[in-house]
Amino acid sequence: MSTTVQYSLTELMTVAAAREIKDGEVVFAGTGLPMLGVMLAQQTHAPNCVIIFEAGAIASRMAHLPMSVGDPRTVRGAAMAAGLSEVFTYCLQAGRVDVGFISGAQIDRYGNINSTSIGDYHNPKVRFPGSGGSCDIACLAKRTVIIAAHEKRRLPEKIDYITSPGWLEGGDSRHKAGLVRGGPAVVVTTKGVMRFHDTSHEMYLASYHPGLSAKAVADDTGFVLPTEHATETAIPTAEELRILRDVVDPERVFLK
Amino acid sequence: MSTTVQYSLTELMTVAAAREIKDGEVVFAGTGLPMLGVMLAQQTHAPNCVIIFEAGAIASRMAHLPMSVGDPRTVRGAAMAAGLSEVFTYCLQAGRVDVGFISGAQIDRYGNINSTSIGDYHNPKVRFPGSGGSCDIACLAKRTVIIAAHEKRRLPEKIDYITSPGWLEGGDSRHKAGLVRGGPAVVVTTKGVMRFHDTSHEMYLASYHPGLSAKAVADDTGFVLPTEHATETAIPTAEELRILRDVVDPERVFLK
Amino acid sequence: MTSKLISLKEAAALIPNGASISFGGFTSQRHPMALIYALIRLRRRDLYLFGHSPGGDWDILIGAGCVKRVELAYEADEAFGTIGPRWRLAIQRGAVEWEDYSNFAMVTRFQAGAMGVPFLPMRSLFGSDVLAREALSDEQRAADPRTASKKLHVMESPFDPAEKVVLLPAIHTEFCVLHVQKAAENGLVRIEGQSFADVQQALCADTVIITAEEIVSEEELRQDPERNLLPFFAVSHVAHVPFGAHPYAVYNYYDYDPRQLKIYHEGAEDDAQFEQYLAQFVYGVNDQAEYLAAVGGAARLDGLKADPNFGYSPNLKRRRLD
Amino acid sequence: MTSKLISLKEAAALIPNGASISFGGFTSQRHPMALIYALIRLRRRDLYLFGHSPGGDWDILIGAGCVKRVELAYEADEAFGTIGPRWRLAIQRGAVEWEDYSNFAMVTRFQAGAMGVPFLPMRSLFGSDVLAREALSDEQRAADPRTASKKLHVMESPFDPAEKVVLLPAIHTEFCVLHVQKAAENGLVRIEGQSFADVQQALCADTVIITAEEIVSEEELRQDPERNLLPFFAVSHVAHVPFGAHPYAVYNYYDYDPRQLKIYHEGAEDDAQFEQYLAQFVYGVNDQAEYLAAVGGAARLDGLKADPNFGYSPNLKRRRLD
Repeated sequence: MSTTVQYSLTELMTVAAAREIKDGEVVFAGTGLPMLGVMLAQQTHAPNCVIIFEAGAIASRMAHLPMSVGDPRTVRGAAMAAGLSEVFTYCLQAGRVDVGFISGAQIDRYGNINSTSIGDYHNPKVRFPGSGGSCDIACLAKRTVIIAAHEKRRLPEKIDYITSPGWLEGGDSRHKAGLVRGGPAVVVTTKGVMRFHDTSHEMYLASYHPGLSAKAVADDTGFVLPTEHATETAIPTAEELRILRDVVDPERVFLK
Repeated sequence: MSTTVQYSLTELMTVAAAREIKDGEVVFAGTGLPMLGVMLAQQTHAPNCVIIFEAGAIASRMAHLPMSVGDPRTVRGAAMAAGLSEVFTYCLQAGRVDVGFISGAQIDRYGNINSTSIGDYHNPKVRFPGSGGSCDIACLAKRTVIIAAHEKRRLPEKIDYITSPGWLEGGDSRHKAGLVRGGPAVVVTTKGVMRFHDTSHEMYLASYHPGLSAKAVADDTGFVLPTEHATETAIPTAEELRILRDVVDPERVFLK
Repeated sequence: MTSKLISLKEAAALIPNGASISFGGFTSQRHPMALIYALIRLRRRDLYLFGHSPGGDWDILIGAGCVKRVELAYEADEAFGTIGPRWRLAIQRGAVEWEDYSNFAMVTRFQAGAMGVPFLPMRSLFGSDVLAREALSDEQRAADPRTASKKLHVMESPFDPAEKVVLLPAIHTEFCVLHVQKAAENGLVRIEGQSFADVQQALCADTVIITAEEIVSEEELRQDPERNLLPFFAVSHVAHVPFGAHPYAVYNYYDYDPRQLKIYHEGAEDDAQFEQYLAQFVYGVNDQAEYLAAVGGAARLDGLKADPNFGYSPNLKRRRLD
Repeated sequence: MTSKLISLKEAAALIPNGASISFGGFTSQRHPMALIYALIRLRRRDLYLFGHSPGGDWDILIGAGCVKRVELAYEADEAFGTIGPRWRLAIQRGAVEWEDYSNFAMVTRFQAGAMGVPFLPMRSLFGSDVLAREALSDEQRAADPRTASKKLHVMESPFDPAEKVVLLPAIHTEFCVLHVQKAAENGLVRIEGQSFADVQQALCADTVIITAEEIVSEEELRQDPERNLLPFFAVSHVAHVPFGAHPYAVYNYYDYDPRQLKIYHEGAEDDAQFEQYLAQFVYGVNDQAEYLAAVGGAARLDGLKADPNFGYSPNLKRRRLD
């Protein structure tokens, strides 16, 4: 019975992310947990979702988990093997991507993400890889799903650099800035699942992971996180866990 | 002996056009006589010329004469079968096309061409097909070869519409207009071969076809055509005629 | 995966009077002629066409009175007919509204629409009347939101004022119809030979209709993902239409039909003869099967079949046809 | 047709100190690593790199002190190393000059250069610090003509003021080096699987150098003209370099090498260990053959060979390597 199911935090987060994908949607996937999520979704409730990788693979049907968006494994069963330009212009900018997965080192209450550097931009304390395609996915996908480690310092009042724009300063500031669509729909972290208020676009706690409390999650957040709508995060089903462990990542490339 | 060689006017013009192509050059070909010319050149003195068609065939090695730049025959032996965008941007606009062939209904002394309409543009007496790729070839090839029927009304003082810019008003007017390269190098007509003065870019008669005189050609031109450098047009060799008739156009699609 | 397969009649019926459309192909190849004949039979009116180098596909639609406005670079069958006769007459008679561009300019406009940007820059057109003059009036432009507010716009590069470019406005059409060699019922297509501007035209349309010589399995097309140029999720409908481009060629399938093109061009300059062509080959037949019979059936079509070593019919007679 | 074939050593020797370069590939695939090792052996200095998502190709060049300035979107080996360790240290130590863009922005810049226009528009970047902030100073930009006069430029569409776009300046490099599956001696190449931005990068370079797993006949590649993406007349030189992308993957030829990538990433954060990596795998070997022997020779490489049914090695162990 599902109540006795054993699962890891990574498995819980992956399942939560996978459930954000609807069948038939066009999904822009990134490396790591998002790859587990899209493959799980395609193997379970969303068999017709179209998985796209910015490096050029379109509508992949992967037999093995890729370790990079440029991985030869993403070409397996693909409808198209093109390049970055076709994916970014014809698919993403043209408005054909329903959901994009992104992550980062810092996230603020409006879902703005920093994956560039910590400290002074010109003399950073810590440098990260940079945007890659994250800024573009954040700007041009119809909605984004954000994956993050949940620590107070990683969810601060203000992030050091906006690599990937979320709802900016909330309200209609995203539209005013010149972005034609999109915005973050959900943030799946190591402690809970957060969503955004319809008009203010401020982040609120939608669910806390089993074993935690809404207050505990809010206390570990660097900004005020409303918790009044919070429930417990739905746990993985035995079937989801079986497919995740035996089909998606039997090698435990990303699963822990 | 070559002096006894019999040839048609089309054959004379085709050979004159073919001789404008140097070995190894990238050539942008159009329908009709230019196709005879580029195929003849590739079969004779320019085996390494690269023949490009705007519809998408790049570096064709045709076995049969095409009747259109979108003809399946242009794909035969081609290095690439792409589309108009790749040809126009990557090849033509990027400055990789050495010579382009164009033609038109009206040509002025600066090699500006009209292939759009005669009379009032909004209520034309005679409408022609329009630019097609001619304007683009005229603007962006390193040099152009113009093919035309030589009649006074077809070579007027002023043409009704500039479909394909030549040297515009002469001098540096072409550069001033915003064109980054190119310009007409030669005009091969039914009566002679015309070239352009190095700095004024005015057309002058380089050669008159056998049986005609420089004066006769000038008299059949609608503007003053300097003739002091004119000699007789070199006639085709027996080998050029053999290849043209037996290899390039045995079906007499364009040859007369 | 729900099938996108429909019949040719169903496909044509989707396109209403007044629709804006672009058709795939280039002068003598891969025009969706069967669908175009179906539109004429449906007596469609006021169509708004966008194209680069159409041929008889536009010419017969214009001649049949289906077209109100066009934006294009060229309209002819090249060596089979160096001018589209009905297009020429329509312009000379003031029967259609038009705007002139170059092929590169029109392809750039389709490319902009496909990429999802409002315009793209190019270095062509300078010094020409294609740049300097407009056929459509500001009033005509303002009255139809599908027509760009301006024909084009010249600007200096903000990165180097010495560099000048022309900006071409994006095209967005309500429909795009492509005729291709192979398609799967999920909308995945395979174009063989030149791709022309088919991909860009499809990607700037709201509804993409594919007519295909052959329906194949999606799995077969997924074997060579580098050969598939159009995302299947951008395709709305697929119809199986063998010889769907006749009298034009389809690389690897069949050649153009010089006899049929000769019949068309010999009569099309004359109103009565053109009406008779329509009566015989369009109105007088009910579907593609009857059309193929009317143009000569198997006896004619077999002679057009492509030789696999060439992709066309190497021994096809193109001149001095008896 | 004169042959463009040269040796890897000859190819590397063409690239002088201070050259501007882009390398093909994407994070874990098709980087011209053998040529990059050769550049390090030649002690090249002050290189100016342009890229979208490079990986260890840039990281080892930066670590070896060959690089002065970079413009990029991302530098890491993704799941093999979520940050390029030498790139991170170089930035934190102020050892290289850089400018941050997004992948789409850098690809748009290469596309503009390839198309021959000074810029291209896009709808991305709005609201981000990628748009708002510049890493390079106006002085640094003005001092090197290869750096765009401005990072980017925001403008309203002249066709509809309500539409805003970002213009990205074209890139032109002195060199582009691609590692591909197949090439002919005339410069015709065949890329299998994803093409990344290789075609655009090549077409905005003055000199294009191809390193290829296999040299094949031009005739073989001309059999499938739809599969050839790069005009051969844009290619200057071709070198035959089997396993030329190791430790990265080449679709249909071999997989990435998790062991070698682990060795690199375990030590690269430490200056001494990184120097030792260079001594063992770059300076300590004279050519590609010695390099392949140093990383384990046939015993290691055979395990990476691609299964033709997959294009990679389906049973490759990627974690918990003994």
